[in-house]
Amino acid sequence: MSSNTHDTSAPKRVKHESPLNHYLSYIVSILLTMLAFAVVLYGDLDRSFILIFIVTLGIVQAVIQLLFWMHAKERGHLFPLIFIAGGAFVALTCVIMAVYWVWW
Amino acid sequence: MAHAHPVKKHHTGLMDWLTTVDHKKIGILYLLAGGFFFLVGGLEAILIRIQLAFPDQHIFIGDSFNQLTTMHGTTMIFFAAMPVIFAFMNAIVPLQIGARDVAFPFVNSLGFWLFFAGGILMNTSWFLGGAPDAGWTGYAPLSTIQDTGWGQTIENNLQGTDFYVLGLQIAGIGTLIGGINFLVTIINMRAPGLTYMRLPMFTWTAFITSGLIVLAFPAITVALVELMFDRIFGGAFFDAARGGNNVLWEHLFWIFGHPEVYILILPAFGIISEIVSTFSKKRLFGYSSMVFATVLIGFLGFMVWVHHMFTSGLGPVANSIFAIATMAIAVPTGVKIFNWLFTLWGGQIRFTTANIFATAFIPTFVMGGTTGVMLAIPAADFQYHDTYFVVAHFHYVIVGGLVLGLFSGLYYWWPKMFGRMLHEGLGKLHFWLFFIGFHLTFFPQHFLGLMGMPRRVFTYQPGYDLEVGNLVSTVGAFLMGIGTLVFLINIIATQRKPKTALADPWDGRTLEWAIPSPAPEYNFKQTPLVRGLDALWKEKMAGNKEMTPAEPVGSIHMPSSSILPLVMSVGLFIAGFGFMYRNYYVAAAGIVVTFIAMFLRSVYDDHGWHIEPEELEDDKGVKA
Amino acid sequence: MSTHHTGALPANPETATLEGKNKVLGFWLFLGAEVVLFGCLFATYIALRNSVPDGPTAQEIFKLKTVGWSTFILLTSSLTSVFAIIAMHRNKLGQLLSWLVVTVLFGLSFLGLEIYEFVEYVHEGHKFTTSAFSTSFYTLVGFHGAHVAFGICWITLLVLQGLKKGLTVVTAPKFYVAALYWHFIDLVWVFIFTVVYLMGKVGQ
Amino acid sequence: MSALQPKGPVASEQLYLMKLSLFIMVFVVIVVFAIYVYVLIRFRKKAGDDSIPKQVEGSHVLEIIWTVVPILLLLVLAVPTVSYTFKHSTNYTKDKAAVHVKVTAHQFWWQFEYPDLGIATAQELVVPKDKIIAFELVSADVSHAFWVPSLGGKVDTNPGITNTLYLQADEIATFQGRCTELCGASHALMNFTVASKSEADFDAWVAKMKAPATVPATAQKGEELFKENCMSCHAVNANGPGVAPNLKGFADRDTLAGILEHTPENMALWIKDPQDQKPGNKMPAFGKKAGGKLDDAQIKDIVSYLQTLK
Ligand code: HEA
Ligand code: HEA
Ligand code: HEC
Ligand code: CUA
Ligand SMILES: [Cu+2]
Repeated sequence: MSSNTHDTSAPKRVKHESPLNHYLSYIVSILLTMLAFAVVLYGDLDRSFILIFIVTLGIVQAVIQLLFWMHAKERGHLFPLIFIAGGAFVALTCVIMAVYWVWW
Repeated sequence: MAHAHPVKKHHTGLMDWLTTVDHKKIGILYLLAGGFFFLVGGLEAILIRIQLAFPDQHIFIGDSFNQLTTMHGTTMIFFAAMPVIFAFMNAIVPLQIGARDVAFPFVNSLGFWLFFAGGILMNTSWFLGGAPDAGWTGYAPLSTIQDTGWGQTIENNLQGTDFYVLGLQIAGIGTLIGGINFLVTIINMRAPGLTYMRLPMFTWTAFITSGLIVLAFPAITVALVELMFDRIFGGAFFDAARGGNNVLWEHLFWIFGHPEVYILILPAFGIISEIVSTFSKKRLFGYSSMVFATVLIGFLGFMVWVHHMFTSGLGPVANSIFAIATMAIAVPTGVKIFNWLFTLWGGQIRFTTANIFATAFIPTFVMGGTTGVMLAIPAADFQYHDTYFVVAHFHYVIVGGLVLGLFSGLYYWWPKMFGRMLHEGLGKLHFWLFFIGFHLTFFPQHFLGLMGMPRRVFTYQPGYDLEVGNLVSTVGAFLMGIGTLVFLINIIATQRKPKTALADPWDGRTLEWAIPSPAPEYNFKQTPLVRGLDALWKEKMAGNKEMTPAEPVGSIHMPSSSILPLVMSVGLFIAGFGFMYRNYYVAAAGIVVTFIAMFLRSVYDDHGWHIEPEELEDDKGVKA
Repeated sequence: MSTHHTGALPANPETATLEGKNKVLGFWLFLGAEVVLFGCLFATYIALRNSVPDGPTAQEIFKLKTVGWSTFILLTSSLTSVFAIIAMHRNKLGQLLSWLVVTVLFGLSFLGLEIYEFVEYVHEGHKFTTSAFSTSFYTLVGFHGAHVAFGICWITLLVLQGLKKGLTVVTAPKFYVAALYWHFIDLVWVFIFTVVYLMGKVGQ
Repeated sequence: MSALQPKGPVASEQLYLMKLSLFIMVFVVIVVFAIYVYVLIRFRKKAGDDSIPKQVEGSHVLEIIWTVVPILLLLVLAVPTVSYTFKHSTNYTKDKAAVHVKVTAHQFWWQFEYPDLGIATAQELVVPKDKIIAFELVSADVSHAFWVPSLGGKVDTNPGITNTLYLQADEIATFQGRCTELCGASHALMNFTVASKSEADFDAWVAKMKAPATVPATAQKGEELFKENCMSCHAVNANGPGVAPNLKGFADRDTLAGILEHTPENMALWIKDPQDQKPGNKMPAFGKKAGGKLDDAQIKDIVSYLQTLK
């Protein structure tokens, strides 16, 4: 596509990303996971609270990984985000359907 | 720039078509295959109508009738309508956005061959013990039950639904990657200056439709996988005895199925927008609200699927919520209808065949849409559901909407695709036969439904006032058939004439009319610079003869053709048969073939080839 | 543009060419479709997870210890694939490929654990055909497992290609996309251990 | 059989909704048609007129009008929609005043049980007039749907899931019912009837169904054959559901297998080769020609026995 006009040859400042962020998200992920396991194994709490709690932890962890590890927070990720969000929306409708339908 | 690239490997004849990665040729392939399946599906419809012409006939009864119905619906939706839409997206979208190619030419060709393999696989069922017979909706457990005991009329029709499952699965993958291809093409490959709010309406609808494909097709993939697991590996998804649930299938099918109907209709909306605006010589009225309405319809389309399941027993809460959401879609759709009417308003309307089809679309679609809103009332749908009223509704929106739109697009873009103009007189004959036939066929069906005729029945009893309506309906179907034959004659007659079509025969407004007809292999000699909505019209009004180029003439990079997409599809085709006949060696062999082709594709980089400036067609003839 | 691999590699080699850009974007869209795919599988599982007319229930069979290890392994493999991409951005082919190999090894051990787990379950009478719960369980978790297996083959192939072709604007998008895929698998697993195993343990 | 001629409150209310919505839709269609026809006539290109029309971008006023008016129309429609949706989904299965019927759909016949009365019948549902009939519906095999257009529609029967529905008949009459979910080869033939009777007639019917069958001497031979060949599937006293239609009261029915006229000739035809009448149904053929083991005389005996099943 030599002639397509998207300008890609503009010099970009070479910037090395630091792995610090990635270590951090790794540690956070591990912590969130351990917390979830711990609540289920040892938490003597209300059942529905546990359910909501661990699902929330899962979502938080997923968002962190999406943003940091998959670089979705960086520029130029508009359409990726739209489609992941769109997918999540459809997936969520499916899940809500299943939950509604089993519990009502 | 062009150092040491191989020249194009010139395949000719059949090999050229089997290996092509040129989006224009793939578009033609989609059109041929889709057109073929339209004839097959239409023939099935005619047979359905013959059986129902009079009460108590014994031509196609029991399972044979169910096979006709199932295959008619499935073929028309997946193997006729979708491919013809893809034909237009391939042939037109890259031209409308001023691109030389699509983002993934190889994937594009793979998408075509997968669809074709799936379609052929499904239709081989006719010769291999009987076609699928559980309706195009394939409701479980009718579709999972494999042995219905002594009573099977067609011997051992156990495999039928396997053809449905595997055929749709293979074709579905093709459609999904096709959708991704068009999204990326439209996002990344627009000509300079072509901002989103300057995109031609057809490209917008192709964009949203592709988005819907990407988000809706995985649902049917999952549904089909579950059905396949139940049928082939003894799974319990839909087996009530083991805790399975048949309503789950209905949910998954319709989570896909409803967006699917908007996948079908949105491109037709786009086609109508282009044609109405061209032939009234006006810009599209309310362009931005058109865009917004398209997006909104796409979005709402995901939240209404339960309206197909009002009678499944989900309860009044779910039914009410989905009823309101469904009705809401009438609003953006109405915006479109009125925008078209006001595009025509004050214009200089020319009644070419393309525009006759396009303007006939408007009232017909409104009739179908309004019966849709009637269906959206759950308590009333308790009466309509699964009757001929529903059949009438969806043929009004599909045949009176989508199919009229597609015919309109064919007359409009035929010169751009083939370099020849279809005959206008024959075109008008085609229109009148088809249009009158259409209303004769489907208008009486509203009343048949209300008078108690369920759908998917192979007969009805005399004495309930159903005779006249059914007979009229059958006569109408024959008229539609004759109309279609006239169209075929038109094509054949046109094909024998020389390629004399002008670059811009209709006084067009969008970029595809700025290049010769048919479009050269590289589309644009120089990428055009876009300065506004209706880019070509804008230049014409500014007194320019052609588009302003955005780059100097240079050598043009082209992708190499490849046989691998066909090989991959054949691999899956073979694997499909392996699964159906429970021969896992064959299944494995087929998959291995596909994987080897994928491996080769990954390992050997395609460097493409170049067209040098001196080889470019001298398209001085192009006038803006 | 596809042939500009003379001289230094640009800072983001994966999106330096239009082909690369297209590939990365196209892959993201594919992941959007995968979200729906797994969403539907999750919905199925959630709807059927308590439908056990016969055979063991989730609470009876799940062993959180194996799952904990699997989770740890997969999470770590996701981190190593991040390292691979960082190495790629620094134009260090050797490091890139080594990290990918490490990732593959983690993936293999995850897969090994999963197979071991499935075999155990089958011994306990939790077969694919036992109940709607078991069918939906194996389908959901198995789909994820199949994704892992595919990823392992894919990345292995890329490592071999990397050895042969080096790091160019043609190969860089492939590495990048494979890493995205691997992260996505990890992300799905987060929901699997939450929804399938932890919620299964909590009971209905 | 038409939904346009309601014979009960549910169907009447549904017809009201249909009319209301039709009214709104006709209004919409007329507006569109009017603009459409005007535009096509008024703005066709005249020969020789090559002027370029004004390139109108849009009009906010117009666009607001055609967004707001449909919204208003839909709101008008939405209110009765929601209220009747709730109303027609009311669950009367626990209501003491209602008549309770459990419907089980089979490929390709209907079984009706009256749990409160302890009787079961098939193909012909009998109900008292002016009373709410509360249905519980399930399927024994694939999905079917239970529809009596004159009384109101319709609900699916799913295997393993019980749905509810209520209907009521205002007249003494016989109504046609249909299966409306594709359920296999003879989906088209899965008809049934609903007979509404006066309270007294209904009670008499119940009493008769509960009374034990008396077999006249002339039918003894047929009874023997029936016990030998048919009893494994068909019951002849009304107290139990089964794998085949309960034949108690069969002689009083108007139809045979839901689709055939109730004549001795048809009965013989049916027993000889049911597949010929209803492709794919689950009753084996008994006639010698169709591979069964009964000769014409035996079948005749059985038919005369069947005619005694009052
Ligand atoms: C191209 C395909 C297509 C399209 C565009 C539509 C459009 C719509 N459909 Fe249709 N539908 C189908 C294809 C389609 N449908 C198919 C194939 C089935 C059957 C599947 C099967 O079971 O096999 C079906 C079935 C179906 C049902 C289920 C019926 C049943 O099985 O019981 C329902 C119920 O709500 C429904 C509703 C609608 C609505 C509300 C719209 C709306 O989008 C229509 C909106 C348009 C208008 C309303 C007209 C223009 C608007 C105005 C002029 C503004 C003013 C209008 C008002 C104020 C009302 N459709
Ligand atoms: C894109 C979708 C589409 C299209 C275009 C059509 C087009 C037509 N359909 Fe329909 N139809 C469906 C989608 C579509 N249909 C679906 C989804 C169902 C539901 C299925 C189900 O219940 O599962 C259905 C069901 C359906 C039924 C109800 C069947 C039943 O419930 O039992 C009927 C009955 O009249 C019917 C008729 C027609 C007719 C007469 C046409 C006509 O418009 C067709 C016109 C075309 C022709 C007549 C072709 C002419 C060509 C020739 C004659 C030449 C032949 C030559 C060769 C083959 C070489 N269709
Ligand atoms: C294997 C089971 C089986 C056996 C044995 C069987 N039938 Fe049937 N029969 C059925 C089924 C199932 C139907 C319902 C068919 C349908 O309508 O789809 C039926 C329907 C009928 C009907 C119509 C009932 C109605 O309500 O209108 C009659 C009459 C009948 N059977 C008579 C007989 C006689 C007489 C015999 C023995 C000679 C017999 N059957 C043996 C299964 C059986
Ligand atoms: Cu039972 Cu259709
Ligand atoms: Cu719909």
